[in-house]
Amino acid sequence: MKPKEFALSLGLTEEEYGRIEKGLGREPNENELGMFSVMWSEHCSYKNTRRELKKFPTTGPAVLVKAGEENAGVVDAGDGLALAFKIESHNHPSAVEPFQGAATGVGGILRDIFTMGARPVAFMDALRFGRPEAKGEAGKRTRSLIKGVVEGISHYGNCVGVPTVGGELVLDPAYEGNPLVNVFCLGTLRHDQIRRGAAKGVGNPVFYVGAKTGRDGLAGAAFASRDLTEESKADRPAVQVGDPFVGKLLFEACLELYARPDLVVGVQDMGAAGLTCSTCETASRGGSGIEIELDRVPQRETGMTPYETLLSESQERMLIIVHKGREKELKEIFSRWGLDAAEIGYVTDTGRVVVKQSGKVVADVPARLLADDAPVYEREAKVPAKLAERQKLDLRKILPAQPRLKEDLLKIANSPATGSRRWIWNQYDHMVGLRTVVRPGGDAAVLRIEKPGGGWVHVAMTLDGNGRWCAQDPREGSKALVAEACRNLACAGAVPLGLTDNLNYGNPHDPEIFWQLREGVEGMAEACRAFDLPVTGGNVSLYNQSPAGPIHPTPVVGVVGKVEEGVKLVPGVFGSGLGVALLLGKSESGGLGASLYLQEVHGQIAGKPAPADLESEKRLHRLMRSVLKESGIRAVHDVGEGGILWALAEMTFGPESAGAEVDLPLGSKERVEEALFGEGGGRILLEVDEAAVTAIEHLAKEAGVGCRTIGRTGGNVLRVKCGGEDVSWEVRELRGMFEESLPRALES
Amino acid sequence: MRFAVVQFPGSNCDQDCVHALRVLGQEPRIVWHQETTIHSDEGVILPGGFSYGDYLRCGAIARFSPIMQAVKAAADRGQVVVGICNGFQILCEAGLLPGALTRNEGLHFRCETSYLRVENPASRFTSHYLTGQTLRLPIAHGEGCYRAEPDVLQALEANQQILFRYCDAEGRVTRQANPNGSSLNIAGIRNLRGNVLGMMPHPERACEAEMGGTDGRGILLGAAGIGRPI
Amino acid sequence: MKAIVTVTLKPSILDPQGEAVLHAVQGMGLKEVKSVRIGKHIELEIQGGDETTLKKKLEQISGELLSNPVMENFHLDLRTGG
Amino acid sequence: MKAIVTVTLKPSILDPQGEAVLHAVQGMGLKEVKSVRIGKHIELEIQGGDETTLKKKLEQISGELLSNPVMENFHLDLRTGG
Ligand SMILES: Nc1ncnc2c1ncn2[C@@H]1O[C@H](COP(=O)(O)OP(=O)(O)O)[C@@H](O)[C@H]1O
Ligand SMILES: [Mg+2]
Repeated sequence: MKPKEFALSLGLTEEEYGRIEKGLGREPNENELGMFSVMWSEHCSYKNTRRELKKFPTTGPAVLVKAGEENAGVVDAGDGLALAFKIESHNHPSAVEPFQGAATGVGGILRDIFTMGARPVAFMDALRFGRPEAKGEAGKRTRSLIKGVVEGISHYGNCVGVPTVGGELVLDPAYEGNPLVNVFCLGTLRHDQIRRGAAKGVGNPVFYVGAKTGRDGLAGAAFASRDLTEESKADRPAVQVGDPFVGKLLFEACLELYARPDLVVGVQDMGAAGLTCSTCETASRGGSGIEIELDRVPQRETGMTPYETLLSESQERMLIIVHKGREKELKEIFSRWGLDAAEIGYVTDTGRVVVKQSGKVVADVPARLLADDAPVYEREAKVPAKLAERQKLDLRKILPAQPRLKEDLLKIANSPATGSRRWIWNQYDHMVGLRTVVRPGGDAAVLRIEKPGGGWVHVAMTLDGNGRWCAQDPREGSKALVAEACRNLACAGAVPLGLTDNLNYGNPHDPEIFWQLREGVEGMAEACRAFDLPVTGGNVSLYNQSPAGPIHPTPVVGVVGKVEEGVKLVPGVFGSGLGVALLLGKSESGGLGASLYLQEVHGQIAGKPAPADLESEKRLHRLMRSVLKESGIRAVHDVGEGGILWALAEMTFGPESAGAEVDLPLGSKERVEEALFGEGGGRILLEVDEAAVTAIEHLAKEAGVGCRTIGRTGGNVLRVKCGGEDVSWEVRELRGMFEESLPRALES
Repeated sequence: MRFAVVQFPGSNCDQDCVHALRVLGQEPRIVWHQETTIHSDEGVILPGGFSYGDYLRCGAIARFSPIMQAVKAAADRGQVVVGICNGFQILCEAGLLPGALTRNEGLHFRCETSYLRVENPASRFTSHYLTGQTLRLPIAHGEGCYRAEPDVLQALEANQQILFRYCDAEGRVTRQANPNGSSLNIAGIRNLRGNVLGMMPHPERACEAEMGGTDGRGILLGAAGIGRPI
Repeated sequence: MKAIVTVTLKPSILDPQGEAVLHAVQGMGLKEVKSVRIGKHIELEIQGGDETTLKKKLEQISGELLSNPVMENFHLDLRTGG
Repeated sequence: MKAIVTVTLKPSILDPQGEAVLHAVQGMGLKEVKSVRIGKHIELEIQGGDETTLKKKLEQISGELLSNPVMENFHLDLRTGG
């Protein structure tokens, strides 16, 4: 095959081929084309999205390592403590092999974090699938996907001893053909421990450490060649198998290595595009070159070609550059941990990545050309033709003449879409490490992190996404989910420090999809600016579609914040004894557009989500943090999907199963269903001691935020009055449904 | 007495044990699995985690680590040895405790708070508690289902070697309260001599109020010979 | 009748479990062992039914349920009168 | 040379995973399957060494490492020229 034909077969375009030829000044060989095909793929180069990502605010006083600079962003948490965090997707691998796909997703994000010099201390996972209770093959497939993915995350996360402290699970037919598995990892380090992925210092040795290289991951999109396809398909696995045991040894060994003063020059994990990506990125960042000899790469299989070795995506491997003369120390540490460490090359000043096998050059490419000079495309964007139609909402056609609140709430309580996620997080070790102060199940997870000088900093984190909102209005939906994430942190008394995002969309060549993406990015960017929240990194996952169509546009955000001094953390559920129920923030519901209520109770996705009022959100969050410094606060929970009624119901699902009796506001033109199930943000529910009410009212008044006493807590019934309706539910009945709906759906 | 906390490749509760012991005023020593010495004045903790990835069977490979010779010798000399979670599995594999830990009956890993009934306070490990007292301790394991031949189970009962059983919040030892299907709801046992303890729940995760409770303190203190010695 | 289904990993799929056991075995002095691969041995007891239909059904179940075709191979062994 | 060690659970030990597979198999229409037990199939590649010594060593390792005598049986199958 001619080089050009080969390039096209790898998915490069004619124009891209021309660019490669020009950059090299000659015809590329097959190995080089293989390298370009992965490095210039969307996954590594962001060629379709880079212009959009530039719209995010990325700077701020707390930012220590900016988005795009290194493997993960790093923010300052005060007292010399820094936090590295990032989110990563493993959607397609998980669709093929849910257990290994999800497990290797965890391993991948773990490496991104400890590459920065940080000790990984927490995972969170954002998962999206079809409906497990669906009939026939679809439901069966979804159930096995859910079980496999959760087991895979549990397998890897538990084994490496990093707790999985939170996440989300969304069940919606839109993800039936294409599940989403996004994993977030947080690590902690001192400012002076931050590591860079740059190859510097001519003559410094380049080490390969960790697991051996096999043909893993080669059958991916980038794989195609006449010579190679002649071999049997059987030994060309697209499925990468993770080894969490080696993953754990690898990060312990790396952390031990970093602790040696002046030893390490640069580190880079080998993720997508393995050796190719790690050599050209480190060389490009260091403004240097790298020469490696493939014969020295530890190999698991025999007879691997240079092409295979360069593009293998075997897991649990790193590239480490150390100062010349310190080789022995590195080898000693890795051998103590029972890991391979091979000196495969050295740093040069040529600006080129030169790859040899048995002394013969098999690839010679300018590092920058490979790592940074991928083409950037401006994709066409078009408002979806059917959007206006979908955004229409005529409640008179949907809602019954007489409200059926009693049944409505039971339907929601009984749906696996809203049920307790205990089935998931019980399978994750969420306590290992002795840092988890607020465990899964609440608005945000809280970890205590030891300060360099002793004492604790409390760090709150949350993952949020809402494909339904974003499908109906990608811009407002994206704004609202950033607001929701920040509100979740506020409920833990935390000030947000940074945001990482995972942009999950369909095929960007479809202008309607690209429009969703652009709107989403712009909405998120606007919200981030409003909250002074820098985007410190993220991931883009495109082409999420199946023959049945694209997924909902699904940006997922992970926000990390620091709990303010003086805050007392409180649960999200009512305690025992009698208290007062308060509603902070808006008294309007925001309406039923794009609501969970319409989807779960009336089987429809229609209308637009309530627009986020970012200024009033900010005031509310500030107020919430100061309220949490008061005494007498018993429980806090924000209003989100399912509206105020579902938020109240969730608050009754504590160990005490304590109920409440409340009188809820009804807007002048609202139907009672809107008032109770509308998902507009900007609202937080509180349970407080009687004695605390005055002080809170005072604070709220000062802050310019609404504060309304809506009733009392206690008893074993949830009783709600609104617009002349007066309905009660047995807490135990609701709670039983809530606890059982997901496990039952998975067993069906 | 000082504790040696053994670190196998894949251990991941070793630092948690060290932290908990420090909270209790102890200064333990971390011992790498390739070392071969346990001092005669030391107690040993085999911590939780996934030694050698828990591949093959939990604890099966760790049992052959160089340090295990020394641990056996220490146990034979009557020194205290505590195996928590993966450590319990290793002790069974090594034959320092009878029986075996198998896959949870429900087939899932379970991380949650469990309730334990103290069965026999006449042991150094339970000397801080009363008979029938209910403790809240976290569990986090996929293979914690204790199995042994009927005669072994009988002997455990007869010799009061069962120290903890899973129970409900009211202290009732029921099938429902059993998180993993363990025979006789066994959560923790000691050897006949009384110096070796194996338990699936994590006392080190229950030594600080901020972590959700302090019911685990007595076990570690008792093991260290502090407080109400017998 | 008895069916024994042996499920093994495809040759180039990484077997972390096998690797760990290999190290342990070598560490115990068996340096001659060069590789260890671990698979599943599944025994099914069968009563009644027509052998040809059963065999077809078992083949299907071995490929769909007992093994994962993207990474595993299986071997089905039917033993009558076992 | 190749050694195949088959590790099976002792009959008296419950096999919850086997039970789960049994239900799934029956659910897929194979009502004739009355019980499922899951064991391990371990393949060791061996190079060099004296067969008699190896065999003894392998027996020992199968009993001590590869299986747990409290709950498992093993069967060792040595295949020369494999
Ligand atoms: N959606 C996004 N928003 C902001 N930054 C992003 C986004 N996606 C990727 N980035 C940044 O671009 C850089 C390269 O990302 P990526 O290729 O995903 O890293 P990796 O090689 O670890 O997968 C990272 O610093 C990442 O944080
Ligand atoms: Mg990376």
